[in-house]
Amino acid sequence: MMNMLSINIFQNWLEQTHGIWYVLVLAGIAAIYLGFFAVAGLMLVYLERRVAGYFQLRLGPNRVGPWGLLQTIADALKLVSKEIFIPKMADKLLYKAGYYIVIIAALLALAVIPFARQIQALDFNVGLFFISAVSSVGVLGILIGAWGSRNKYSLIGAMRSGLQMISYELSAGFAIIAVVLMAGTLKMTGIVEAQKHTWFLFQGHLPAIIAFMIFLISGTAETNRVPFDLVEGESELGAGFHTEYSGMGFAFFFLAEFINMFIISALGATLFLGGWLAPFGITDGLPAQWLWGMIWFLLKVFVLIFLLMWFRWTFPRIRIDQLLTLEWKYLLPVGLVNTVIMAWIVWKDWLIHLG
Amino acid sequence: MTYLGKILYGIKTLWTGMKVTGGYFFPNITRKKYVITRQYPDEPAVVFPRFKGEVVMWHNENNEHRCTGCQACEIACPNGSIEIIWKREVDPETGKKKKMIDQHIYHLSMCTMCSLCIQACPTNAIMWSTNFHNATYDRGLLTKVLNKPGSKLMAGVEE
Amino acid sequence: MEPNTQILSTEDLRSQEYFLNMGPQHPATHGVLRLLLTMDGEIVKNIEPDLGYIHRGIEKMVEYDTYRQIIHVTDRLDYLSSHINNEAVALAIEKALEVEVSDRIKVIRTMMDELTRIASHLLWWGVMGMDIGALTTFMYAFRDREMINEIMEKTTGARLTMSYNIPGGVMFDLHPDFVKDVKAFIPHMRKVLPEYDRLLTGNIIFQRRMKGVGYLSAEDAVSHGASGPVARGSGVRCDIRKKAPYSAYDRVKFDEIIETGGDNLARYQVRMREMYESLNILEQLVDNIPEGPYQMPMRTLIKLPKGEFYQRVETARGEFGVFIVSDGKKNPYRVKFRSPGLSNLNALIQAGRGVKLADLVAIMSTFDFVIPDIDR
Amino acid sequence: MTAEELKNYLQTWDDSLEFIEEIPEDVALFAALEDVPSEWLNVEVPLSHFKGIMRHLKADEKTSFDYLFNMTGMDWGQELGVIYHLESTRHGHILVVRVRTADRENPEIPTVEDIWKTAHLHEREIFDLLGIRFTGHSNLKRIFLTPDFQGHPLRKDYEDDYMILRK
Repeated sequence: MMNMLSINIFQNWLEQTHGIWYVLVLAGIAAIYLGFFAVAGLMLVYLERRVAGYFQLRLGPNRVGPWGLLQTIADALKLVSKEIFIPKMADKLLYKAGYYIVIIAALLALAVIPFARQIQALDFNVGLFFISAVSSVGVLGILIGAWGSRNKYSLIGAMRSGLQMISYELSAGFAIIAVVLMAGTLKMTGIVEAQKHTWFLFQGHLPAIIAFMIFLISGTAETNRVPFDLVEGESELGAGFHTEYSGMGFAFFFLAEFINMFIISALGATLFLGGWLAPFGITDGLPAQWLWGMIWFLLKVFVLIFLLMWFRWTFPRIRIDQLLTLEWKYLLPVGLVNTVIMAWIVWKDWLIHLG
Repeated sequence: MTYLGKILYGIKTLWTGMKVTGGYFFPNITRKKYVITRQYPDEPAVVFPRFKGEVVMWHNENNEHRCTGCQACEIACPNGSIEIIWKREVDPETGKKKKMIDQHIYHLSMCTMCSLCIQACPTNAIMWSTNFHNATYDRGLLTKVLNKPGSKLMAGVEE
Repeated sequence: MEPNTQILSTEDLRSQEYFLNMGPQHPATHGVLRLLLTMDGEIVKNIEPDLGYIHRGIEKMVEYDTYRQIIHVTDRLDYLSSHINNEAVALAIEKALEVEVSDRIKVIRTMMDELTRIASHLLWWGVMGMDIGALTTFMYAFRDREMINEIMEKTTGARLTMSYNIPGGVMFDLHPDFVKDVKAFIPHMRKVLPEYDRLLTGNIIFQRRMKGVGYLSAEDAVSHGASGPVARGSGVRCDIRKKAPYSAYDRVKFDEIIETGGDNLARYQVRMREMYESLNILEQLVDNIPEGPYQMPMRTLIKLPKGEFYQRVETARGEFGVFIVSDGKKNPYRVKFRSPGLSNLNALIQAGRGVKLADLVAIMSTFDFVIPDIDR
Repeated sequence: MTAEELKNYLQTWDDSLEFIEEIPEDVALFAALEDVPSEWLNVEVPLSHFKGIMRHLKADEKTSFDYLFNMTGMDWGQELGVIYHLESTRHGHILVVRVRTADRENPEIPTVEDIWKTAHLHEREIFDLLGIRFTGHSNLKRIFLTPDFQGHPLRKDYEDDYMILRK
């Protein structure tokens, strides 16, 4: 009853301030957004499997639909039809809350990613801060999901996840700060616009390249991918934190992982590779600028995603203490020094401006 | 090694590994140059003539086989996969009673493909077939009778 | 309430120890090995193996088999060195009957041994990469292993459990393509082995995961009965091919690979370098396979004289021994298979104490267990 | 050392070891088994002095058998026993030692786990399959079969209802 009431109040407030149509349009946009990312996540899974296939001298999925494009849809259907299994000794509330938190955190971060000029759900002045805040919520879902499922392997995985997330947020933050120093704003569109003439990767030359590498490494770590997939570590922990999940619970975790990969790549493309801007402005005069923007943006994102996949299918997994050594002894000091150098460069205006 | 040297060395080794996988990946996108997948039902499986698929009994065009029913294969078999049911029948030519096989039963489900029965056979009646499509839904179907119905012993084998 | 003035030591901060069941269904145990781990956080305090999930009672079973029938059972012990296991039984029977086999048989057996060893090490390399997270190694190793499998299939008719040896020879003669295929295989292998090194061995993450992990001293290795690459990685000379040469190993030149590191990297390097040595052996033999019979005349029903016969061979995993006690009948009185796996497992308990869980997985993969070999 | 030299050397032990006086006159310390055709020296040691002899076989500089490469539990019909295959990694010679006990109900043999650590699992295996108790073993439990399993399958008098009868 209380819930109903509070929802009503919220609804009334929305209707009074903005009108019913505004609410409906918002809801429609949200639905399109979610649908788009569900499909995009599935396509990313397909892409991953294809790329893995070619790396491993295989073909990858090629039977369902043209070029096997429908393979992951078929897999998703299979997962939906599976029995939802809750372990007898599990803490049911936490067990179920786990995957919702993970998927919601992943989807929330999508809100501030600019796909093209004007194509962005939310553009507010602390967009970058929002992303780094929201993306660290996901680990909470992993932790309580693993705790709730009462499995020692899950718990080991979740503990590793917490450790990893706390550590690597720092160096990712320093890499982002290097960009913020150049852009002078936390607003996502502002950052892209600041790269009008030169991408930050080239504008900030050496420190920006170092920041980009740190960002890629800590981004890989935050998405729990090889070489930092200790959280799942299938040869050590079975499946890590989602050992006990089946059906859609597992699918949510899986989808969240891929959406997180998309977010990290999108963030990298926005911060370092000029977001939706065309290289050298080659498509600037053409009509349908929003479409070109999206094409360039997605292209850059896919290059980064491919890089992450290349890492994944080449490297062995790192050990937990080496993970911390890498962060605290290498990435963090380098990131700190790099930030100082970057500040110096910005202060002296030694940035490279082409055009 | 210095601090920076370590970092550079690490990046170098990682890049060396990435070059190997990348060297396979990029030719694979366009030409599928190194792809080793054999897409089985579309492309036929490569089976070599000596492949040990299942034991079969050779029959000629007159539905005659070479098995005399001596049970050497049954004794040689370590798993009891072969059972021979034999009967005494009157030989139409000589008119004498004679030991002949009724059914040469072969349990494929128990066979370990050790070739001992084929080594043991004095008349080369049984041999390997390269057939490997042996999956069934019913385990009973894996028990086979090797001699075809109505078949008889080839003349001149017993000498 | 009194404030707690006692100074806490790091021992007081230790968390509670707990048990972790590793296996029988665990991706890193490669089969149904079950290890009961006593853990402190991520650190393995104690390992207790719980075996028998694939115990088939082979030693009892073969007491009811004739000597010819024993051989195909040994395929199912260490299925990755099935040919070498077969050979051990065949050699033991030949030793008991004092049969001298022809040179051709010896050379065929030796070449098959070495092909089996390379195949086994290739599979180990691929799976080892997977164990520490590099999934691509598996496919690369299997691509090359496939060539060996096809050579095997052409000659013996099977890819894994070949049952190719019989007392007094081999089942079939070599396939006409054998020499050609082996000659094509050797240069291919010499080309891809450096590639493996580039992909995995030199990788800094791999080096960090391997170096200094899972140390096993030479004394411990001997005392625990470790053999094969595990002991040689600790600097113990234990290659049966050198110590007690069988088949054609006394006529080929090869080095016994010794690494003195005693850690994961040493064991890894032993296997990688052994593949080169196996290629050397193959190269020496492939051009001069002598003519001669491929089976010696033997009685159909073999009866061994009364006595005890022991034959040691070097499989890909270590020393494999067949101990036949005969009372003169057609069935053996008692057969004991000395498997390398069980003794190496003993050494794992030593080497895996006090490491992290992820390291235990890496150590297990450098020990290269085949579970049916441990359980028998 | 060759098998012959080893045999001669072991016979000199008869009067050099301190535990020797406990042996009755009619029991030989090493009964070399001539009837077993083998390339290695086969000896049998009395159960009463087994542990001391085994310890000495490893400790003695001349023999220094440090590698126990095989342990076989045996059921000789009347007696149970164990055959040890010992090798010296230093000298390269091999000795086959056997010990037997006539007690079928409660057979006990001292453990050699503290001399060669490899015996830990091998002794558990022999206990499991033949029922020989190794006194002093640190963790003597069944290893392959379930804890509630009845009987010891490798014994010759073991009968199993499910065993397939052969023709």
